[in-house]
Amino acid sequence: MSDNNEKRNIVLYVSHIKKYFDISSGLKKSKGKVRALDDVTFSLYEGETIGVVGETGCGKTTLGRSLLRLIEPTAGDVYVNLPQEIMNSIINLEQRLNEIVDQDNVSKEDKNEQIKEVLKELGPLRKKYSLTKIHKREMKEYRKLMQPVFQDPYSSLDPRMLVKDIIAEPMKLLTKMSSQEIFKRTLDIIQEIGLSEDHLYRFPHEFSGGQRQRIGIARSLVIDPKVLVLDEPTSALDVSVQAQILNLMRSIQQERNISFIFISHHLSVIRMMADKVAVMYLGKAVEIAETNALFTKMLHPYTRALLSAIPIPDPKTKINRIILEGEIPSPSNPPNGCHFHPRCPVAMKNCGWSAQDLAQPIREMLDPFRNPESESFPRIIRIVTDNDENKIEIDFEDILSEPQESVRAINNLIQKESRLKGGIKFLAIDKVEAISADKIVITFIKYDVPKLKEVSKGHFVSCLIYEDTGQVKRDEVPNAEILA
Amino acid sequence: MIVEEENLKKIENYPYLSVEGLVTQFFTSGGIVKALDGVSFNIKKGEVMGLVGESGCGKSVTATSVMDLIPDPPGRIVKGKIIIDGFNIIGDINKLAKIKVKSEKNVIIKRNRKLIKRHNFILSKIRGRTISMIFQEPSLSLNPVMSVGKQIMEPILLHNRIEISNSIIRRETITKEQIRTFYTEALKIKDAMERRKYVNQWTNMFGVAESQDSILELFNSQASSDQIERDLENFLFGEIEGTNLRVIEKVRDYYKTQEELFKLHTTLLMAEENADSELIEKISMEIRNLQRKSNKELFGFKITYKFLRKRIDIPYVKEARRRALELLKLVNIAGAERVIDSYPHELSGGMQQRVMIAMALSSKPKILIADEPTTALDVTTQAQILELIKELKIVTGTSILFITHDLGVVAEMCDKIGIMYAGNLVEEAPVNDIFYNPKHPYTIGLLKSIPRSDVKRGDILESIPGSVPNLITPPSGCRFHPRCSFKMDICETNKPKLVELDDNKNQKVACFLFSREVESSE
Amino acid sequence: MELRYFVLRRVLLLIPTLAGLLILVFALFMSLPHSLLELSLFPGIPHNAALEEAQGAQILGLPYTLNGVYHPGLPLPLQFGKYVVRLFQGNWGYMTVPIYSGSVIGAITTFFPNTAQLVIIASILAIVISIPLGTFIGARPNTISDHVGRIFTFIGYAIPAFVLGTFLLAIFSKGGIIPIFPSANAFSASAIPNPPPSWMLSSGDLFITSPTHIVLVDSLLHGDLGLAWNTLMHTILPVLTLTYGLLAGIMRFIRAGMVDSARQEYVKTARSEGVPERIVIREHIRRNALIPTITVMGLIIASLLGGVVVVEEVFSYPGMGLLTVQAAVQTQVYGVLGTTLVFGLILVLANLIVDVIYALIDPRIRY
Amino acid sequence: MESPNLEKTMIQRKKHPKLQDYRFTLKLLGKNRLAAAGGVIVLVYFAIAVLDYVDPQYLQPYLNYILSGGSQAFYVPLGPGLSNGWAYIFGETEYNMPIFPYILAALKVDLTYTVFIVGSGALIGVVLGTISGYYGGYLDEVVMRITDIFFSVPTLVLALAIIFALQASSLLDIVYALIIIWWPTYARISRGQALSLKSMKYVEASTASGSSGLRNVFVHLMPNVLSPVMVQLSLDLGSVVGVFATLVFIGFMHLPNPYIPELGNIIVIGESEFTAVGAWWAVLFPGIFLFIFVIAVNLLGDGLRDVLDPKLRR
Repeated sequence: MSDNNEKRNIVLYVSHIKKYFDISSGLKKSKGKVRALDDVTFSLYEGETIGVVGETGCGKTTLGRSLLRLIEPTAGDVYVNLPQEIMNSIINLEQRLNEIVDQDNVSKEDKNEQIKEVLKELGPLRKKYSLTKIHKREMKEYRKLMQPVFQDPYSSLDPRMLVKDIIAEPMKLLTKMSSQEIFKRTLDIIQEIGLSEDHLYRFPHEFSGGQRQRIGIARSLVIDPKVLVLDEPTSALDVSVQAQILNLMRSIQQERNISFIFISHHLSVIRMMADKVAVMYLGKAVEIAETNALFTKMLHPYTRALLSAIPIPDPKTKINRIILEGEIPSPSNPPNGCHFHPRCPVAMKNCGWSAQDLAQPIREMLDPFRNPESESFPRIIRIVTDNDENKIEIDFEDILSEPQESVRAINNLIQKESRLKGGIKFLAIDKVEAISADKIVITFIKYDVPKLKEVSKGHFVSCLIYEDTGQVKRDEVPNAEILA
Repeated sequence: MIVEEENLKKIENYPYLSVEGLVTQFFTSGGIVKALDGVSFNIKKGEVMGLVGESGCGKSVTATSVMDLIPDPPGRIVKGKIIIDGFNIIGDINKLAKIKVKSEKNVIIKRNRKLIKRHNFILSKIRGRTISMIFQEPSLSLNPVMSVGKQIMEPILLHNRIEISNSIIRRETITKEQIRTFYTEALKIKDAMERRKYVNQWTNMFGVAESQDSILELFNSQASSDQIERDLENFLFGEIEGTNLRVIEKVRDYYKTQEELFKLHTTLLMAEENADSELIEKISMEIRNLQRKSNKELFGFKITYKFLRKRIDIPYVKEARRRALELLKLVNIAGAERVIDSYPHELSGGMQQRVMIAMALSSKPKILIADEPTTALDVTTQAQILELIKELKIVTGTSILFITHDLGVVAEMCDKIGIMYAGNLVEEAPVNDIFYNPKHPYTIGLLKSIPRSDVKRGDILESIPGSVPNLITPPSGCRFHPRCSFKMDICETNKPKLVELDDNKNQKVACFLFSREVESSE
Repeated sequence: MELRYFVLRRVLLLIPTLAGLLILVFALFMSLPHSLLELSLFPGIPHNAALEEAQGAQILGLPYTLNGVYHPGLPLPLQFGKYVVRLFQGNWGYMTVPIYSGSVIGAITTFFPNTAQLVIIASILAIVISIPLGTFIGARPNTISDHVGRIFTFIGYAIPAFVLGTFLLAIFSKGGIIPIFPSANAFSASAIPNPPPSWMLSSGDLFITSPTHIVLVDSLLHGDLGLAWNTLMHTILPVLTLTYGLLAGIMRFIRAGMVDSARQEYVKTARSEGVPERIVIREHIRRNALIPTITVMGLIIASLLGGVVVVEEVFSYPGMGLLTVQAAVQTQVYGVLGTTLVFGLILVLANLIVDVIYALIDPRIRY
Repeated sequence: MESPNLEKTMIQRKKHPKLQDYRFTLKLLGKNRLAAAGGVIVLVYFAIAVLDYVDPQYLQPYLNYILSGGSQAFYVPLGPGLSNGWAYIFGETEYNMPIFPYILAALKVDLTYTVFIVGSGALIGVVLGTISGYYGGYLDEVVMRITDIFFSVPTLVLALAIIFALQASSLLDIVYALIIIWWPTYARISRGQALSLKSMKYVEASTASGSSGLRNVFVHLMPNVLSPVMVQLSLDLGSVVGVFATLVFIGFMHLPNPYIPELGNIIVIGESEFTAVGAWWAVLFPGIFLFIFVIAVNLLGDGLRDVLDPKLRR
């Protein structure tokens, strides 16, 4: 399939798109930011489908809405349906920019110099072509190219409009067709999606869920878009109806050579519909790969857990399930480093363990009721976590009689804890110091932030346990057998 | 010996839940919705049965009917039997209300308030104790203005009063003698596990379960045996709170009479069902006597209880809270001490569902109905919850009625599966037969329309044409015939009966392709 | 902990609301014609004389000069500032109406307790009746008792207070069909012992009892049963009128809330756990039904306060309402503005209390 | 749930589908007997107001009175009964005035003003509320703070104060005052609705098809905001009539003539008659007319609320 891609045109290129929502409450504005969508990059060929998978709050819907500019993305660029030369040069420039930013062994000034140079060329192109940069007035031209299909067929059709008017709306707003032309087109499309003329003169509430979804598809198709953003198009439908809709979309794609961005939490549906898949977790794409590659050789631990969590409709197949601990963290306060590390079964010590993860475990470690070995310590008044400095300060009630002895004892405890299940986080402790008689400071090693990198052709993964070649760093990864 | 073995076998096959010919209808202004049309199945001890079907096929109505929780009005169980642990909970269904159908849209229902009161009384003793339920939307199923702990404690306080009273009384009347026997016995046991078990038993019996760990620690410490004994005595007598035992006894008496009343009422109901006039007479007499007696003896108590309920309940609430904490730990909630005082909106969906499960299991029910317990959750959370239910099933031995539209979930969870379509059970078989040897055209269609892992990109899914019919005017005969590709003439006029296959006694299908038996319609 | 912060935040939010209230009253003040303002400067003094007096006000020792009150030349914000300062100094102006003549502040201290007496009794009665009754009919929708209850509430909701008041007055007061209640005033002058005891302060139009200033309470506290009975008789008809409207308003929402929350899933959960019907209704359905009722409580209180105006007018009951009406009829600028401000303050504070109760009942809003 | 009437509505509906929808609404309303009764009563009231058939001979005495400057004798009016013709069915009030035609004339005045108040209030409120709900931001803040201010004083007191400030000299001034007071209610309702509707997917779909913000407000939001507003509007017809009559009853504004036909005013006149000579009918009948109208309007509003509930229509 990858050979085919060389000949096909890239119809959509999304570069580092981000959307942060301000958290505001009452009088105090902007308490922080919800990183709903945090730096996603991908490209889409003509007639191709990219599946976007993830759980609630992973940012897949935000991605769809940002692409359509229903909400203003915070940063990033989206290019759609440009002449191929322009598209290629833009992609080249964007990628070069990336490489420059990613360089490690260059000084800051040099980097800035190089960035400036690329931007000199890229800037005007962005301004002219990027959907996120152009003026709202010019958006109309692009709206013809990209259309959404929404999840809930009940809320996606205006209850006070006739089906006829709902389908005609995009034509009225985006084209200069006469009313006769519009009507003719409406008639054509309603038959194409499997309803009849009679249905045009009804209100949405008279239709079943599947029929409504057909109407929604008709509305998006009526102006011949190049890209459809399908946001969970079948998850509100029953399986038998879902099959009908999926088949319909399949045939539409084949006939019209449209590209799909297929957002869903349903992996089996994605597997059936998509050419390539992006797996998202807390606003970031953690793995992007061609469908077959992803489902046979998934790399990211989250992808594995996600895939293994789907119940298989076959009583004889027993899956080796990875049960993730805990809940998805809030995107307003995501974990450091790799967002997935607190739940990751194979997390390493540099995956992002920091003060905020370890305050509670350390408190428990020093709690004499849970851990009799820590009885020798005085009572803890408080534990202060310093996220910026990445350290923890422990204040004791009494002075430690022999600070150095206590430090050694704590180090021993840490050693012991680190050997227990889930003890990998204790390995992230760099050093323990007694800075005064009643205060101990624990500092952590610097964590690494994973980047989405290509480990094999077309297979991107954002995980520290892999070397550049896609090999697991065996000796550093605990429980590596899970990945086998 | 032989007889006993037979008995054992009987117990093994004894259906905890058995539903026979259940008909549930909703009398709406648009007409009568025939939601269930004669559903029958049974679930044995420890068995997990799955009910599968598309939305609007009557899965949830079945579940709510089994609990007799159909919202009335507009719904009503019209006919059938629901036998829970040997007792038909809707034996009096025809007497509760008289339904006169003048026309589809004009139905007169006359309710008998007195009997409904009795019916509710009996059910309140069965629900939550023999049978309980987990709902689909955990966020909607927990009372938003009540703390999680209070909600879990509510059924505990309702159903375990006598037991809690007994343990309070035992704790308060503990003697030195008893402590000494316990101490010497415990010292004799050398194996740590065994000793733990013994201490656990003892502490539970004497209502001091929360001090189990401390007692064990006492034994493990290096102090002299005299010292330990003194410590133990001090410790246990320190536990005594000086509760008014007379009041506790009164509470116990009150709940005991309630229990007796419940038993008499169920017997009465069964007698009424069998039209045994002699027994009816006798039992009614007994009920009247009991009520008179309790009115006389407990009159003063009932009044004080009404006004001083909060005070009297303090020791009970304390014990219930301890049990609630235990339950929360059982369902793997981290930080149970914190969660117990939080409100539902402060918890995530997965946590809320765990709380729901804890509530449902609070009185160790024999049957658990899980109505789409994971539909509203994410896949990874769903995996956690499914794993939990599987574990709990092994621990508690509960039978489960598992309702879902996800065939993957049933394949994983269930022993047998019932496929529902438009208010009928169209196929019922062990899980393997359903997946590898489906018979009913609907089952086949359903299985083919799910995107399975072996369906590759580019394949066309097979789908069932059309959609689920409107149940006010359901199709005649077999309700599936308008969508069925094997339709015969008989399907339009007659309704097939759910019968066992000739070659597989475990598999039942309602389709004329396999059997010509027609459902008798009255 | 969260509750404390919620209350604090809510109290802080009072500031803009109060500012808004002041702006509103100031806007009313400014929109009045110039002549009227001048006219009302001094109570009981003709227009021309007022102007003359204004010049020499300082000498006369009167608290206002024309320029001290109304500053046509100054920019609006400054005028507003001066106006607010004046309010805080306690100079709310003067008014002359049939039931009172003197400073507006004095009028408020005299008549406010009477109104408080009416409103408090009516509120307590309405709540005590409406909650159990609303629960009762809400628990059995579409039965006969429900229909009767609904008709009862509908009538209360629909009948304007002045119509009901007039009927009651016509039937039960002196000269009516069943003359058992007095027709005007908060108590009969004859019921006051002569000479008045020390806990009553009576001079001219002022009549204040201590310590609570509410006659009914004070007379009971001091054991003057005669006066208490007299006051009670005077309050019964106005209270009945007020209570009925209030009761109907609350009951309507409780019933709707009960019907709505009875349909919720958590009620099913409670039943599925074997919770007896009685407790389901009390603990699960009703508590949740009170939440929507409390959200509309602000509006209900507003209509109650409006009702007070009408009822006091109908029954000639000397309170804030009658004061307002008479001030309006007699074109007493400061009287109207002062009473408007006081009614606004009462409503704003009532809303604060309602919000706190709301937070107590519904843990979801104390984020 | 599928629409129960789906099969039936399958019939050809090419012509006037919207009209069919209204008919459907009416049909639903008709099923709710109380609401239907309320609707019929309201219609009758409006018919009276519109037809405006009051024989001048019945109001002549009072016209005479005004012309003559008011110097007629005072005597006990007739009680209710049919012996003097239908006009005297409810008896007389001051100056030989037959109450029945007097009430009919008053209905016209009351209803006209009420409809005007509610209509203009709703118009202002819906437009401001919907726009501020949709756009949010500072506009929203300002509009909501203004409504807050209006809600911080009891309606009736505020009405008194505003009428006072306007130096009301005619009924029309009361109308203006009440419009000023009434629009915030609608602004709040429509803002709340707009807030929940603006995240509806159909609005987003329309935006994705290039619809501008204002178009969204007027094409997609307003029609959907209208149904709760309609409910409130019908309920308010009752409360506004009540408040209007109350304000006239309190009687501090300078009416052009003291015998203007208005229900509150008739009750004022009746009250004095009643206290003076015990003419109970002079208070009772105008009171009943007012009361029945408010009840009818409330019944209709409650019925509308049920009928317009989209959950029920599905």
